Amino acid sequence: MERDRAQDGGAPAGAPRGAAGLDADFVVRWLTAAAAAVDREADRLTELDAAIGDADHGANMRRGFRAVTGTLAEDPPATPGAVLALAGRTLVSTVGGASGPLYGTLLRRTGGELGTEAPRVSSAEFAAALAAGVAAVGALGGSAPGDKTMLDALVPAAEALPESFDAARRAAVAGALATVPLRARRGRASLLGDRSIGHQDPGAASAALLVTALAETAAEAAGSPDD
Amino acid sequence: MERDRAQDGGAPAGAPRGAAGLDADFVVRWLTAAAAAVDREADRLTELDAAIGDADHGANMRRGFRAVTGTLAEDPPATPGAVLALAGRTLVSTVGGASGPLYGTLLRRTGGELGTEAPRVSSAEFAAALAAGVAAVGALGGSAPGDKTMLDALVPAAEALPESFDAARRAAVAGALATVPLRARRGRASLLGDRSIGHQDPGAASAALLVTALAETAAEAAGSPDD
Amino acid sequence: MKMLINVPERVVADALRGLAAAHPDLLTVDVERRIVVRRDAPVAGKVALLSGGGSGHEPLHAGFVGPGMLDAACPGEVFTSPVPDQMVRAAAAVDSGEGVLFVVKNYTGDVLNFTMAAELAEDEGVQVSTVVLRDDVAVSEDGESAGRRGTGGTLFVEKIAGAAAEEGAPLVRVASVARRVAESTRSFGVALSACSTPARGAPTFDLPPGELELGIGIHGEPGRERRPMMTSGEIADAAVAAVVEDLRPDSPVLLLVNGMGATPLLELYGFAAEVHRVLAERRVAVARTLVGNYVTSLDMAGCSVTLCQADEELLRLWDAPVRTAALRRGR
Amino acid sequence: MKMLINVPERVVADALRGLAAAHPDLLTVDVERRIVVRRDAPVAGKVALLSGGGSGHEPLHAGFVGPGMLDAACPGEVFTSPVPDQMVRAAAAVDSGEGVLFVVKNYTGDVLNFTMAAELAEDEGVQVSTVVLRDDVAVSEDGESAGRRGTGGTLFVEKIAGAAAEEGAPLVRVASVARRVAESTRSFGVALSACSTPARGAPTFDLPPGELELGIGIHGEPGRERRPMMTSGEIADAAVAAVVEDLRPDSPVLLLVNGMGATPLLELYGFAAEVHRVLAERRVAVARTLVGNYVTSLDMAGCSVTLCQADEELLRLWDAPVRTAALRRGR
Ligand SMILES: Nc1ncnc2c1ncn2[C@@H]1O[C@H](COP(=O)(O)OP(=O)(O)O)[C@@H](O)[C@H]1O
Ligand SMILES: Nc1ncnc2c1ncn2[C@@H]1O[C@H](COP(=O)(O)OP(=O)(O)O)[C@@H](O)[C@H]1O
Ligand SMILES: [Mg+2]
Ligand SMILES: [Mg+2]
Ligand SMILES: [Mg+2]
Ligand SMILES: [Mg+2]
Repeated sequence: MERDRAQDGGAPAGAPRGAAGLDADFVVRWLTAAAAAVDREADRLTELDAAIGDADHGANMRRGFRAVTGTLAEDPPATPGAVLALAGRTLVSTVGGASGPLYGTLLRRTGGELGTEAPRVSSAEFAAALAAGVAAVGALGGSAPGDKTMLDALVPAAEALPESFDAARRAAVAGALATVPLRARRGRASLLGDRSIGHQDPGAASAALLVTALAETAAEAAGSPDD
Repeated sequence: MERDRAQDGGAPAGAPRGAAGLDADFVVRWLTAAAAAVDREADRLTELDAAIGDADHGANMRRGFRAVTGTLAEDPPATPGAVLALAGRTLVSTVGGASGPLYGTLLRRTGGELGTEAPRVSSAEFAAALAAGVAAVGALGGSAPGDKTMLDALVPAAEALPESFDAARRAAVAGALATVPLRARRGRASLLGDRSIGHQDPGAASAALLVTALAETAAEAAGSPDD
Repeated sequence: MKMLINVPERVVADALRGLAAAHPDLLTVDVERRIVVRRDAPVAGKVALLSGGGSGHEPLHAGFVGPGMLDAACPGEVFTSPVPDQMVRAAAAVDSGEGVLFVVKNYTGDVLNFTMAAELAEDEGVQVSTVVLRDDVAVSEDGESAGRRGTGGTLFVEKIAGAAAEEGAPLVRVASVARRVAESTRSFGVALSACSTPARGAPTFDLPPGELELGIGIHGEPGRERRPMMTSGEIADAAVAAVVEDLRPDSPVLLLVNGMGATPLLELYGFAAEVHRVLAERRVAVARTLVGNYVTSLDMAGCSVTLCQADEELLRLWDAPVRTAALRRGR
Repeated sequence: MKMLINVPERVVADALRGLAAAHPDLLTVDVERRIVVRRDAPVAGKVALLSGGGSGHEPLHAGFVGPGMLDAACPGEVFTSPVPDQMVRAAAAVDSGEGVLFVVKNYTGDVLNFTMAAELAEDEGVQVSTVVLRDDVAVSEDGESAGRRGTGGTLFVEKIAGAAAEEGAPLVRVASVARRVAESTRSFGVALSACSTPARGAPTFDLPPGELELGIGIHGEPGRERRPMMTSGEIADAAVAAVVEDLRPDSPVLLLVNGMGATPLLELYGFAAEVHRVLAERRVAVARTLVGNYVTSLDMAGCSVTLCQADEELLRLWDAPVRTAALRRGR
């Protein structure tokens, strides 16, 4: 698969130009775009979950991300780390299910790595923080890539992010699709044994949506340096 | 509607020839034929009951008439009156629902009218007894012809029986079909109000089967005088 | 329609075997003769309560046999009245000499079979009194039909009259309490889907996806009116209106929010909230609420609302201890 | 699929309103925050029991809140674990200072959310102990999956540990009783039809007319194996074999014959008879039997069998008084 070359050291290509890295507004726009994508794709996520789970993943994610945009619209924190931490707490408090604590942990830990002080972080710092967030998901869920979970999209995305946002997007999408032939070893789908084979994991699909929204937000920011 | 003329006084045409009237064996054969007809048509009766009742009339009648043939095969009484009374008691004890007490009363009262002593009764006596049985059904059920019940087949049959067994059969069949446009005033179907219109009453349909079996038994007996 | 059964002919017998196995402390079951009797019957000095009817309405009636409620239940075939032999034998088994109250739902079949049974039991020296339930307001009492059906109200009669009997009231008194409850009780039912009897194996009527039936009974029969699908709140509006406008209660009521069998408890409690809302709007005070699948129609989805206008005495008897398979308190 | 609801988004809130309206003597319900609490909580000197999980399994868990069983229940969205905020708040509401036992069914979502909640509650000074139910033998414990699900066995843990708490046992003891029950309990479930969640409005999986699913859980998920339709007796053979061969009981058992929601009680009692037959054939003595819809999957048709090997103490605690919406005895 063709990959973009990283353009400057560890900083993802397509990151906001001109400005010194990513600010709170960038993260808010990412999460808002993610919420829109989840809203749009909720039925598909639920259908995927119906096949090998309990048909609620779309509803869960929609409920959580609506709460996130609501909270952020009300009182947006000033730093990217604080935005992510608040969004993560909101997911934990509103999603439930397996995905709530897992996505909540992803954002909280990513935010925690960035700290609540820095108003801007570099793309490289962001990539490192996200990698730590993804690792925390694996630790909480006792899961690893290949288990047919959201990690199959998140781990490759985090690995590709230092290269470029778009590489992360492509890795996430590819990772999600690659869950189809897998036999689930974690989460509800694992209870089906071999019958989980042949279906895309809903959490991997939603993870691909989130990473896609990230790449698109980055691309937009790159296209409008004065934003 | 064309009707057979009565051939000799009040005795139904087609009655057993040669022998002086109807004996216990005749009644047993009638009820056996009726049981066979009910068995064959049980699904249709249940379907009729499904439309305006509770979808059990076929099962009820089959259960009752199987019990009747079982009891009669075991230990058949010696007189037609006693056979009918036993069959009626058996229906009461095995059918349940509305049709159990009503058909049970029909046979018990008809048998009671004939008495348990006479080994043979004339066709005229039989017709009179059956009319009394039918009247008892109306009294027990508080119902009359036109109410869309078994009486819509039984009453015309009893009225035609003095003429001939076959006239009774035709009257019963016509009476059952004529229940279609009626609005039920008694029994479960009456709870549907106008929605009972347009369906044949299941009890009228089963009554037509019983009268048809009677006519066929009489015709057979007439055709084989030495039986 | 798939069913958890062996063969259709044996469903009632199988259920009775299960009932006997599950409740040996409570019941004696004669599977062959289809009689369910309170373990310690006859109870000396106590009037006995006996009910019965077609099967398919479980836990009614066998689930209500035990101290404080019924002494005996006679289950018929599915949706088919039991036969008089059952009631006669059961009456003999539970009569302590104080007499037996027959609790009968108003269906032609039940009324005819119980009437025959009462005559036969009295011939055998058992004193019998009968109360007939006609609580379903969906049927009009204009003489142009078999009259109002007995449905959810049966539970109130069996519980309250059962408590009176347990207290030692004589037959005339138990019967008059039972009639008082019967006269103070009204019900209205709604079906979202038809049920399937084991014998038929298919739904008893067609109910298209976007429609429901208002004014159903408990035998899988279609109702009086078919309507486009309604919300829980709209159904509560319609059901409560029908009941309240007929009963016109002027004192607090007992409320039964009853499931028809296949409606999840999650939905039924949500419906109960709407029923409470409508009653509050109509200024009807609710003294007690019971929510559950008590008077059912096999696997029908739907619900019914029953109100019983209760004075102090009926309320006290409703609250009295009871120990049965399906309703239990204070024991 | 027609449902007795207002809008899918509000089913849980509506049900909680109904629960509050129906059981004011028993429960306090915070509809907004989705917490159901025993009316008289916190009970001085008593360890509190708290459970929760996705909605759609009613009466589990809110129907088991009351003296002798749970102190609080936290219902999530349909088939979705509740969020930690609910458990933390409920724990604070019911803790008398003696600590709180979390009763958790082994699903990734429940375990993760309860684990977070336990940490947060302990930060707030509440002592928390957790028991995780893994009673469903249909899932293997080979590490290649999330492990055995918690299903019907939850009822036994909540009732028996609840009785121990009511007797005044300290947290370590209540927790050890709960674990003993959990370890002595196994379940197996069968679906005749899929259920429909309000959000989706259609069956969660396709189950053709002539087939059933063996080894299902309680979330409308397909089972481990699809088979041509079986009789009640054959299903009992399969379910009891799966449970008994895993549990290998050598003393009398508590038996739960549980309906999945839409299976009529008539069928369920018939199935209970077959379960008793198979247990007798396998020389397993049954100390107590409970038959009913207790741990359900919305409108799924089907059943599950749960056995709990009970020693004298567990049996005594099982028989102890309890007063909840769905299970009541001796009060
Ligand atoms: N242990 C785990 N580790 C990582 N991801 C998991 C784990 N368990 C479940 N997931 C993810 O969560 C998704 C399901 O989320 P959701 O449907 O919202 O929750 P639930 O399974 O509780 O209904 C799965 O598709 C999977 O990607
Ligand atoms: N009051 C009545 N008088 C005469 N016949 C009646 C009366 N009520 C019901 N029936 C007859 O009984 C039939 C129904 O019998 P069945 O289905 O076996 O009993 P049930 O209605 O109790 O289910 C009706 O079709 C009708 O012909
Ligand atoms: Mg899910
Ligand atoms: Mg019928
Ligand atoms: Mg019937
Ligand atoms: Mg879920």
